[in-house]
Amino acid sequence: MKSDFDLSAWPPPSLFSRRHFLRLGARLAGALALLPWVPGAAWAAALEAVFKERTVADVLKGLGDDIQSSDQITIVTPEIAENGAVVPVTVKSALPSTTEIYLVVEKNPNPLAAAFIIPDQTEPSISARVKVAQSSNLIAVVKADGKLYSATRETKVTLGGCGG
Amino acid sequence: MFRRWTCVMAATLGVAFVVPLQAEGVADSFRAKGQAKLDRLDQTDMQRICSGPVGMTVPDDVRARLQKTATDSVKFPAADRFLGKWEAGQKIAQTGTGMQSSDDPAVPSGGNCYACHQMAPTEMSYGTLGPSLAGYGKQRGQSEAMLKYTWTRIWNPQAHMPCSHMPRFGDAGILTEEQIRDVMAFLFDPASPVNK
Amino acid sequence: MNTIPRVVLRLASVLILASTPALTFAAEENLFDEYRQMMADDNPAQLAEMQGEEYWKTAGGPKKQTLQGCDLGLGPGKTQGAYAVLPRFFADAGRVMDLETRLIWCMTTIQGRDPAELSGKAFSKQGQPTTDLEGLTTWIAGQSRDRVLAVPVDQPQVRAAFEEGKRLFFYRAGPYDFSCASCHSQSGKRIRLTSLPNLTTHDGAVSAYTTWPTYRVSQGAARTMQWRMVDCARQQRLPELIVGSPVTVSLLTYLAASANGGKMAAPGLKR
Amino acid sequence: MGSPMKIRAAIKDGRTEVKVLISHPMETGLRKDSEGKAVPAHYITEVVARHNERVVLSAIWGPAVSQNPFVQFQFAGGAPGDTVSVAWKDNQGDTRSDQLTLA
Repeated sequence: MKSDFDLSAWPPPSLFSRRHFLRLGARLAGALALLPWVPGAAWAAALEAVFKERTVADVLKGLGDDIQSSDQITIVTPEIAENGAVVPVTVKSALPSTTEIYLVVEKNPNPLAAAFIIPDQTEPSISARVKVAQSSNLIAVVKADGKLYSATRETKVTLGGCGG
Repeated sequence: MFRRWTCVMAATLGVAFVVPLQAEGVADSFRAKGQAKLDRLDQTDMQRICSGPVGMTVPDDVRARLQKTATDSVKFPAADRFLGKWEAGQKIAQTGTGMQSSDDPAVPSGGNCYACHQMAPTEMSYGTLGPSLAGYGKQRGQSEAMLKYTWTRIWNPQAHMPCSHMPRFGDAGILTEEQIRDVMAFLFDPASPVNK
Repeated sequence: MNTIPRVVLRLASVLILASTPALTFAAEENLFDEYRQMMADDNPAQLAEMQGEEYWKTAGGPKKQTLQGCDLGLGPGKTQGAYAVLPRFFADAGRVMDLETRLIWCMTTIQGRDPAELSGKAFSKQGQPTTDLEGLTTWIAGQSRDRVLAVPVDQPQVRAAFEEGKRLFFYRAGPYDFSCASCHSQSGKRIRLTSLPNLTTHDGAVSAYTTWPTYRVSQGAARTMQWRMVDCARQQRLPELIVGSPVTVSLLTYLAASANGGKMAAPGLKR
Repeated sequence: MGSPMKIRAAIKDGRTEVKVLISHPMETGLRKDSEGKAVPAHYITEVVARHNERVVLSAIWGPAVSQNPFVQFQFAGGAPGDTVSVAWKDNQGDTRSDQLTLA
């Protein structure tokens, strides 16, 4: 079995200089100081704090200021999910030079659910499944050509069952 | 227990009797767990009579007996206090746990009304085994007859509809008198979301 | 003489018509179709199937044997199509067995594993790994995908189990007075938003039986028909129904044979 | 070491579509077990997918990713005989890597 977990290739080197990364980096100087030469690990360490944020506003602030809404981002989720434990989501970006995709669930205790880095040769389209604690907006944040964009779609989740 | 039932069923209802498959007896297929002991497999008179297949028939005199037993079981609240707090009733209507082998017997049971009934029109997750109760109090008012009728329907549905599949919430001790008052308020209170 | 369930049905439908304007059940069920379609191709039950296949082929238990000598009714080691002709009578055991009961038998007799443990810990708790029995059952049921169900009701023992299962299906007991029929003898009904199959009709039995085992998204686990029996009994407020017990086999024989002629589509995906 | 992943990949029109199912409880740390005890958080934090040696997707996840996670993506290229590998690491230090050879 291939046991290594080689982070050295994360993320593409171009990401290093991006504004929001520096912003995160500044807030987490300690983490960066420990791992100054592994960009993937630093990105992960910086995001760790954003994953802990409790409100959408703080999550978005953590990802970077100046996020513009864009109709070039498509979010596909069922209008109504039978159970919030598994809600399928596809985020597709038509924005040129898309490098990152973030999934944010507005009403979850920790809204940031997942972050993806999209290398050059990979389509800016990701499907995943997330937990949605209650009917809520799903927000896709996309980084394209160094700038952040977002789109929002509501999904309903239902209660069910015969007993406990 | 099961075998006794099959014999009675065969005798009372004329259902074709088939020799039980397992010589060791069906109750051996269960084990006591938590609050659910093996005596729960024993049938009451009503349960035994109402265990026939779809299309089963029950003689009129047996129906009358079931209805009388159920009617006699109903205990109306002291001092005609039929209505409690609708907010508490709403919670009971939403709660599905209670009396399962996995439930803590110290925790009060829910009524799980939404499993089978529409109630507040704003709650979209409701079942359809029972009739819709949306607007229940608004449509019916709060006459003593209506309060008593509804109390009876909750306490022991067999009184009005023999072999109903709705639990006997009062008679079987699923809900307390206080809880039934709260559910009643959820149905009747003009401020309750049921009547909005 | 009155026909009780019909009376109940009629009264209930009158009440529903009287007090519920414009309810559209069909439309609400369609809402979930979109959800299920988005999931169906990539059913996490496949993870349980992988585990089951590996268990089947790997030597295990105190006797260090694989299950490849296990006869599921079509001959030792034959899994293709086996689920579609179960439950059936097994002469070596002297009784009718469904797949899971048979697997416990094989794991006991061939591998030397403890039947009480296999039955007592048959299902994974939330967040815990898939059990051997769950994996095996999901994989073997998947080996009958697209097969037509043909439970051998011509076997007298199977016929007897069917009749017993049918009777148990209507048996009301416990503080809530529930039988299986309380929830599963009317068509087009729901509990909360979940559709309830009418298991007393052929179509209802087919829609239910052919889609189990199933991945339950609310539990994050592949669940089997034995689990369904045991958990329905819990929700009926009955004592614990024992995995592989005669009552489970009889009920499953009734359900499976009622679905005869339907096409297997397991593993399914449910809420 | 976790349980095996289910990786599927298909080459189509010069692209390779990859679907991954991972066996993992993805515990949030907020759930209580049947005895009422809190179940500790246990979730995948990092995922890397490679086409041969080249990284084609990397991800950081929180506990809100569903149990038994699924992820699907497409990359340009891919030829029969190439490998697609996926590795994950969780917050308890467990890791797992699986790969398949493109057909």
